Amino acid sequence: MAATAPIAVPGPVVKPLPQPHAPKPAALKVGEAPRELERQPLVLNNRSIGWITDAIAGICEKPMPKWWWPAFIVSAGIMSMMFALITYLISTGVGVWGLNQPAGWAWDITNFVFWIGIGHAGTLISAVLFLFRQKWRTSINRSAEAMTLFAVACAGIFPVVHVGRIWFAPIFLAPIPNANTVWPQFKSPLLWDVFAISTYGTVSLLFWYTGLVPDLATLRDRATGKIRKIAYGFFALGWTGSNRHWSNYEKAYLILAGLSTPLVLSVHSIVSFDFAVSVVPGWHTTIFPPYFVAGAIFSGFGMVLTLLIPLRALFKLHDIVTTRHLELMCKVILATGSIVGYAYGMEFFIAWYGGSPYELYAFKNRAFGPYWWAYWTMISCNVISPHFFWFQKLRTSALFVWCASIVVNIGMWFERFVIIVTSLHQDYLPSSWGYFTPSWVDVFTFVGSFGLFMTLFLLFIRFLPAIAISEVKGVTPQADPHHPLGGAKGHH
Amino acid sequence: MSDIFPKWTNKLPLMAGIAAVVVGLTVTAGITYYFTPKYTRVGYQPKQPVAFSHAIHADQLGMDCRYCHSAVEKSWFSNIPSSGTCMNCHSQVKKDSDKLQLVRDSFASGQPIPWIQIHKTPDYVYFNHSVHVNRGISCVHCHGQINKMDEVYHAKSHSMAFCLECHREPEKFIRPNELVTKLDWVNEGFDGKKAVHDWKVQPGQSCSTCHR
Amino acid sequence: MKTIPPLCPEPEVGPKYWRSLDQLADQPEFRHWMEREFPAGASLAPEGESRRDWIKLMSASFMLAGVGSFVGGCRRPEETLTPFAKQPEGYVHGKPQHYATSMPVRGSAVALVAKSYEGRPVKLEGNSLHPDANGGTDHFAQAALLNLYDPDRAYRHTQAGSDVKVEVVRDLLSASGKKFAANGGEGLAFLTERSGSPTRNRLQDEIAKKFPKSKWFVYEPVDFSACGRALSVLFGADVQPHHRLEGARRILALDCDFIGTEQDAHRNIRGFAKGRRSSDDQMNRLYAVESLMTLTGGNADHRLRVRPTDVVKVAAQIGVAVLAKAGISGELAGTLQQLAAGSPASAAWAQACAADLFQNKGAAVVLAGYTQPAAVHLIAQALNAVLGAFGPALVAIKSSENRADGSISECVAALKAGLDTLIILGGNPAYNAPVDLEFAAAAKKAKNVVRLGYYEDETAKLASVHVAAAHFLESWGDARTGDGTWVPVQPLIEPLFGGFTEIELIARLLGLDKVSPLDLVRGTFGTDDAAWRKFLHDGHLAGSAAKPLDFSAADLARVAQALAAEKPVAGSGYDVVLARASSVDDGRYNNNGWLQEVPDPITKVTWENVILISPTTAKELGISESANAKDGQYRQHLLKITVGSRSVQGPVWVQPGFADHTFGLALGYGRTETGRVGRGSGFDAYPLYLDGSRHVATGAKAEVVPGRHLVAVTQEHGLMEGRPIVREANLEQFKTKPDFAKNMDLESHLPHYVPFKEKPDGRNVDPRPQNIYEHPYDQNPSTASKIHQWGMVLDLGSCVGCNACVLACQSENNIPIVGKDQVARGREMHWMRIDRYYSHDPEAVVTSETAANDPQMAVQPMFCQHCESAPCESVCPVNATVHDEEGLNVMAYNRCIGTRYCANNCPFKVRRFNFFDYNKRETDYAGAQSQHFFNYGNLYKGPAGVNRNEAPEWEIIKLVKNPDVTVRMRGVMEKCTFCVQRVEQAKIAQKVKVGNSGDVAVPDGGVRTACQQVCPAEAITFGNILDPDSAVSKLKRLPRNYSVLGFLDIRPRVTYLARIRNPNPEIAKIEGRTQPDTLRDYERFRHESPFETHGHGPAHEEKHAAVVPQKGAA
Amino acid sequence: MSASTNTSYGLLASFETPADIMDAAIKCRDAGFTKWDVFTPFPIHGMDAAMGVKKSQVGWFTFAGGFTGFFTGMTMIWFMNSHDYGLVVGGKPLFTPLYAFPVSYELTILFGSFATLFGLLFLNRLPRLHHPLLAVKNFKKATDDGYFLCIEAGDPKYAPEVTRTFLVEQCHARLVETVED
Repeated sequence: MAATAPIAVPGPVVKPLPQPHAPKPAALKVGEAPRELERQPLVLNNRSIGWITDAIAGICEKPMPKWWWPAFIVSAGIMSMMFALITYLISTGVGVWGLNQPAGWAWDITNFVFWIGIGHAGTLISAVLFLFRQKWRTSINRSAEAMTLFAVACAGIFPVVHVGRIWFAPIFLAPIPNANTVWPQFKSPLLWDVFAISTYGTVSLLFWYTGLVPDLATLRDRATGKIRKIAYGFFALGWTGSNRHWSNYEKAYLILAGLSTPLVLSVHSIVSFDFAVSVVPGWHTTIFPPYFVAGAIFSGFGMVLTLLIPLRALFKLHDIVTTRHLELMCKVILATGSIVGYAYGMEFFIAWYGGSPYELYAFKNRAFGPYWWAYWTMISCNVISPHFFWFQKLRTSALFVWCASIVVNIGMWFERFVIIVTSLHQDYLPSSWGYFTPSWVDVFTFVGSFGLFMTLFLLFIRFLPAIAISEVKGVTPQADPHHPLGGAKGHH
Repeated sequence: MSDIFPKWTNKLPLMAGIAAVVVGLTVTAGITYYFTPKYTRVGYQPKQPVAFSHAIHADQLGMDCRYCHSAVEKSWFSNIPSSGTCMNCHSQVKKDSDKLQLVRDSFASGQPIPWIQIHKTPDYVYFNHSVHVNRGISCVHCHGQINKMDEVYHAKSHSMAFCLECHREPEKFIRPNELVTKLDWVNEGFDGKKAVHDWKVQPGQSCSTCHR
Repeated sequence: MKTIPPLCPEPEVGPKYWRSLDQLADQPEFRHWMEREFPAGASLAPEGESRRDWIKLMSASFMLAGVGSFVGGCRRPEETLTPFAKQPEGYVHGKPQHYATSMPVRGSAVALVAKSYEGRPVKLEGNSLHPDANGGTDHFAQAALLNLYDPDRAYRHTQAGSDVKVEVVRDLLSASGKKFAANGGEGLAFLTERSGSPTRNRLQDEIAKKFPKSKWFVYEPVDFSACGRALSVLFGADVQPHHRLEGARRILALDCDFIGTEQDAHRNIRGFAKGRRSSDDQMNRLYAVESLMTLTGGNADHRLRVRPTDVVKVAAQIGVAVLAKAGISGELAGTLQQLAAGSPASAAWAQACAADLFQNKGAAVVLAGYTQPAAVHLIAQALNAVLGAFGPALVAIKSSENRADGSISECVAALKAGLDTLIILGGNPAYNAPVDLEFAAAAKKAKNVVRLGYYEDETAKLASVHVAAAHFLESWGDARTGDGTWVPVQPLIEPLFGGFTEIELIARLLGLDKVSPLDLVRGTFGTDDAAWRKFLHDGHLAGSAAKPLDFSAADLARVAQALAAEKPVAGSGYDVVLARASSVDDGRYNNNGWLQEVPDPITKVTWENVILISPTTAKELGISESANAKDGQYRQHLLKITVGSRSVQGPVWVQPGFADHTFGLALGYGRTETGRVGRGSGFDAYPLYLDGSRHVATGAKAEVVPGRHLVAVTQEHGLMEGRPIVREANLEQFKTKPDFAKNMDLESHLPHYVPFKEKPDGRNVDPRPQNIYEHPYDQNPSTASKIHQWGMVLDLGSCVGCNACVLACQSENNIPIVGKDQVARGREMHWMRIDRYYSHDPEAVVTSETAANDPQMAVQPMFCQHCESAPCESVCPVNATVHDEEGLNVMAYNRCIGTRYCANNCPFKVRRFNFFDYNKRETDYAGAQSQHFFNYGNLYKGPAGVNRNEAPEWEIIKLVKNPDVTVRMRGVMEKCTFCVQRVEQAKIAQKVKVGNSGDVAVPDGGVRTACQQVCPAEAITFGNILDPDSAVSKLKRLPRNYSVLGFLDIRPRVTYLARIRNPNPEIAKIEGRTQPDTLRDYERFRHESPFETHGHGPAHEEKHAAVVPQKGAA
Repeated sequence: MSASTNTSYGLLASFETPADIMDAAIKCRDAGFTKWDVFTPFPIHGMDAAMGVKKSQVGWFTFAGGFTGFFTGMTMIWFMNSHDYGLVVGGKPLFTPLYAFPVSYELTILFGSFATLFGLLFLNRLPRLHHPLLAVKNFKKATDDGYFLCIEAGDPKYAPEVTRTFLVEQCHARLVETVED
């Protein structure tokens, strides 16, 4: 059985069929598609279905590699620092951050929008690509969805703790009957946010979990320890792989993907309403919803790449997460990065064309005011850097892609910072203009959120299949009953 | 070796469903219990240092509320009478009663009597007695039938919803000014709607009415 | 059910500022504190009889606190109500009481009405019954209340440094009285502050009688008597000036900040604003010749910037021209001619100014500032005589002060000659005496130094006996206001710490039978009880104002003679001006947090003084960096200024409009012995304050010292960037288009296809664009009151920017101070701020150097505008800020969760957030953290820091809180409420009054907001805009009325009246300023003029409606 | 252990490739079995048709949930901000569907998603932690790379020996075992 084969070593090939294509075809042959037009297989080296199970489930069954524990301890330490700082914040006051009178929001909401943006790629990869029948999604969707959840968790922290009296927030924000008969105020985009983010978090969780159920069943059936058996068994809900179940399951998954797609688009639109609905010059912009959504996808794919490239290297998953996957994601980054760049330009144009001197000032101030450095960091990272992906050589270099994905993330953080802080710090009345400088608590709380993110992610790869097992199996030729590798006889 | 889950576990979903309903109802009830009457203290009936009976004074003897609570028409605060006020009568009536020892001591020494506060609005609520009793709102609406109480207790909820009830429909509660201390008054033919219109009673329902 | 369910107590909104006094008195900590603070077992040990006093005096017995914090137990604490055992006569619990009193200041006084709750004064207002007042006060009077509840004030009497009982002090005084009675007062001297108190004068006379050999010295470091001395020369009698600026149409201020830091500034503001408000040909015109950039200069129509030692030259130059026009020649003209030599003012400027003054003979007045030497004052009075100012704009009245035997230098001489006992009544000479007199060293020579002081300050260190002084709100006394009217000083509270008053101390020394201050004042007043009651009730004695001296007594020759003898010092090197601080005065308010935190009206610097220099001087000194905030904070160079052998060092502030070659230093900071508030604030400028030169030293040298100093300012950007925020025009322009202010900004540019609302809504004067939705007030009529809709108008024409409203608001609305560190971080809490904008026209030809150095200044009070369609409201997720039925944008603090979204979305940035528990936690006061990134102040310690609510001495300071206003806790947003507590109280009072009737509308003027009430300029009008006859409605109909950022269509209920400047056309030509610089800026940025028709906006709409016939006529 | 009872759950046949089990499923369908199922580690394309399974009804749950969500949102907002306590906020109308839309939209999706998941669980009668098949050791490959077909004993056409023969001979099952209940 392949179950004992180490994952690093290629498992046995099911049938000794010849490679579908010669390594170097000398010339095009009649009846054979040119190589360039043929799709790259999604799983390389003709791995068997059992090998896929072993490779993926093996990660969370075998002891973690040596780097896992140090990584986990460091991440958990950083996460604990964040919780300590949040305790400090709540016990002492929002003043421990660098906020001030014109800049009532700064790093808090910047971090929120940053994380929620990152949280967009997962559901997008899963849902939108699923609807578009992009089968390459199968090898990245699980980790991307997990990343979504963890990013939403990080994002959710900031708007919650940024309020002055957090102990009242849940009571006053929730529409529950009370003796004061005062209700939440539904005209506020912040309340829309509450609904959007919690819906997004919940639906993403449902979607992710729905996808996990068959894989949990796999883990259950492979489990040896009692605890694992009970835990995986409990969450697998008694999944048997019944085809009658699969039938409903596929339908439900499709529906969830269908629901998640407009959800993804709406969530960042609503986040952008926080700004677009206001009167602050630089915020009050109708372009924000599409611009924010594009930016979110942009940053989300950036983060997926940032995580996936080391992951595939560390767990030797090159056959499942192939270079083709990287390339496709780079193309998405290139496309969304261009949309973002266009939006930056269009903002300036409209500020000029709109004829409001206040608006025009706000944009001039962004580029040439006291925060010019933030603006130009953003431009270099978000507008210029994606264009390297026009070159295939760069798209296929994992190291370059990884570095570029980090640059994209930096740029997207600055984008939110620029939008929030430069608009607030100089608005209508020059008398109230000010300047925002972060405090150490701002900085380390943000750093701490990465700790939370990484901790959750490390736990995820420790205990759950980082790649959707059943879905990857489903896209292999061996899974096709009409394909020779699927056992079809004769009629090929 | 067998399946790790025994057969009864198949009932878990049903049990979980039932549990969810029960927990949900309990939480709702709990919230209703803890949050809703947060400031109501309905039923609070502490033992006062002097066993003063409103039933005797206000009902049997027919004293007007304002004899003792003299500031109620002038101030936001309806004062607790000073020991001197008690002694106006009790220097003549029942002047040797044991029950009145504390009053006499207080009057002599100047040490105030530590009455226990029953009705209290939160600190951020600026309730004003004078504007209510001068505009036809009776004591009874907020304090209940004090004139029937031997020991005063908290009769009404005093929650914001309770205040709004009347502020939204004052016509149901309003009465002529001279009747505000008649706690037994039954409306027979007084046209609340007309009074509300003629007196321009427009009680505020927005925050500033009570919170400043 | 007999018990309450165990509920978790609601976390309180803001700390509870006071609990039952009874409860307080029973707390062990408090008892402990009382024992510690009153070791002599003085007047207020809360036991037995005294306890009753305590309760009577501050009987806050019912105002129970929601005790404890939210981490406490889950059971509601049982609370008691402790009524009076015997109720005081006529006392209604819960009703505030008002008493007339007055605040004596330097021989003058501010007539006040104090509001008292449960025996505790909580707010001071001006006494509008006073014949020479309008109910306004200055900011010092507003802040004086805080001094009363200062836990750092002198709370004990000491002898040789150790605490003594009050009896010891009494015995000591009578013993030394007896001793000196025996030797005729040999070796006895008094050193007092200026006072016009008739009772003190009477006692001073008795001292002179009983102790004929004793000496009486009067000393004030900031002494406003120079003007009176010059006037005395003119009139040949001991007189003092009484300005009536309402009668002046032309004012020339010679380094005289008469609306800022001069004596009785609030009176001057009243007069000045009155002459300003008309915006027609009767409008006054102000020329300011000054070295510092002051409010007076900022409000001037023409301002000439000269170094202080040159003011005399300009004064003389104008004097020469005026005399020439008046045809007066002779000695005076000759002397002036000599003095005018080298005047920095252009001849044309001086001629034009003189001509204008002379043309308005009989309505022109010249004022000279206290920093200026006698020569300038003599010139000013001579000019007043020539210009016929006496009578209409200025009168000389008999001085209300007794003559003294000298001032501080005579006192030091006497000390050096040997004194037995020096009695120092008030003042702080050890800190503020001219430094070359070495007062402290001299005082040590006296055998005994008895000092009556409000603080244990620098002078207290010298005293062998220190007697705690009573606050004026704790004292009986009397005073005379600037016009000579006799006013009472009435106590509202027993002395909290058993302090003495000045007159009682003198009386005890005299060994009088009746020494209680009340008896002493009655002794002066007389025995007529009815008159006495009226005196106390009205707060002044009718008809007691001093009679103006007849002008015929004036003799110019005397002035000429005196002037000839004056040899004003010529400026050399750098001049140094040592000025009265706009916040802490001469240092007396150093421990007053409200004043420390109120920004300087010009520089907006808080919590300290700076060395003001002009941009040119900065360049000379090699300080290239302008005063721009770097990273949001001002880290200023340090400068060391040396005059002779003495030097001071402080942070530099480059001040536009400041005179070149001049340093401006405010006095009163850098105290070594002060309370926790004043500790470490600013640097001491007194080392340069010398007996000979006093306020202006010259020949100074300066060097830049390495290092930087953090300066906390409340306004970082001073230019309007061409935005029409303050809208202003010159009088001539205004006449051509009175509604110019409506023809500015984007609202005048609506595209033609934007429809206007057909029907006016009855609330907004200007037509507004039709929205897709009706306002709920119109759509759901039940949401709007048909009785009241509140609105406010602020007249920028009369507002001078004096800060009184800022402090009145702070006092009324329980606004906390946040400390220098927090101000530097941009977290000040003032609900009302006064925006100060500079403007200059780069193309203008100005009299000196660059235009940027001679900016125009405009001020604009900014606070919640109560927008009818408020952007802040719609973004609040929890309904914590909404509109009430009457148009107020209200904040429900207890609902607020503190998202700060409302503050972000406020276009005016007037919302204030409690970043910390400023009420509960002690701030760092003047101590600032050195950097933004790391912070370790008290506030940052959170729960580990000091909790004021638990520190017993804070029970005292909490008494200053207004019980009508919630004290906000951390995490809560707050802002101007239109004094909703006053609005509601007025409505309630009206309803209580009318009972069962429908006459519930509050009469016009029935609600006065705190800022309106205090405003000496009467620039603020509040009222019901539904009533077309209300004052506010009338003002809103004026063509000058406009909304700031009106184009946002948020319909602010606060509107502004455009400011009108009244320049002299001739000088305007010289200066090249044919219109205000802000307007010029606007035209340059926007390429349009409000005086030309363009676009489609309210102003045009109005024209269509009303001005069509005129078109036909034209 | 279910060995103590004599009742059997059914017959479990295992197959090697998707194609094999597809063939077997077609044969079972044609043989008229009703209580039988196919177990695969991933959904096999065309198996529904091969088994004759009807289209999934999950969508109806989604629709009901989504509709409820939207309606709940609109009603709740109208009730809270306009009907029960209409406060004047920002000069905007007490209620318009415009500002209520974002929240209603989110609730549509939220309720729809929950309904989908719960609909799925309901239709599949999950969770069912205990299942006779899960006790079969060989069946663990059903979530790895094994393909199984089970004909339940409750099927009217079920007859232990006949059915076993059918599975082995007609369907070419590699292995057929009896599953204890």
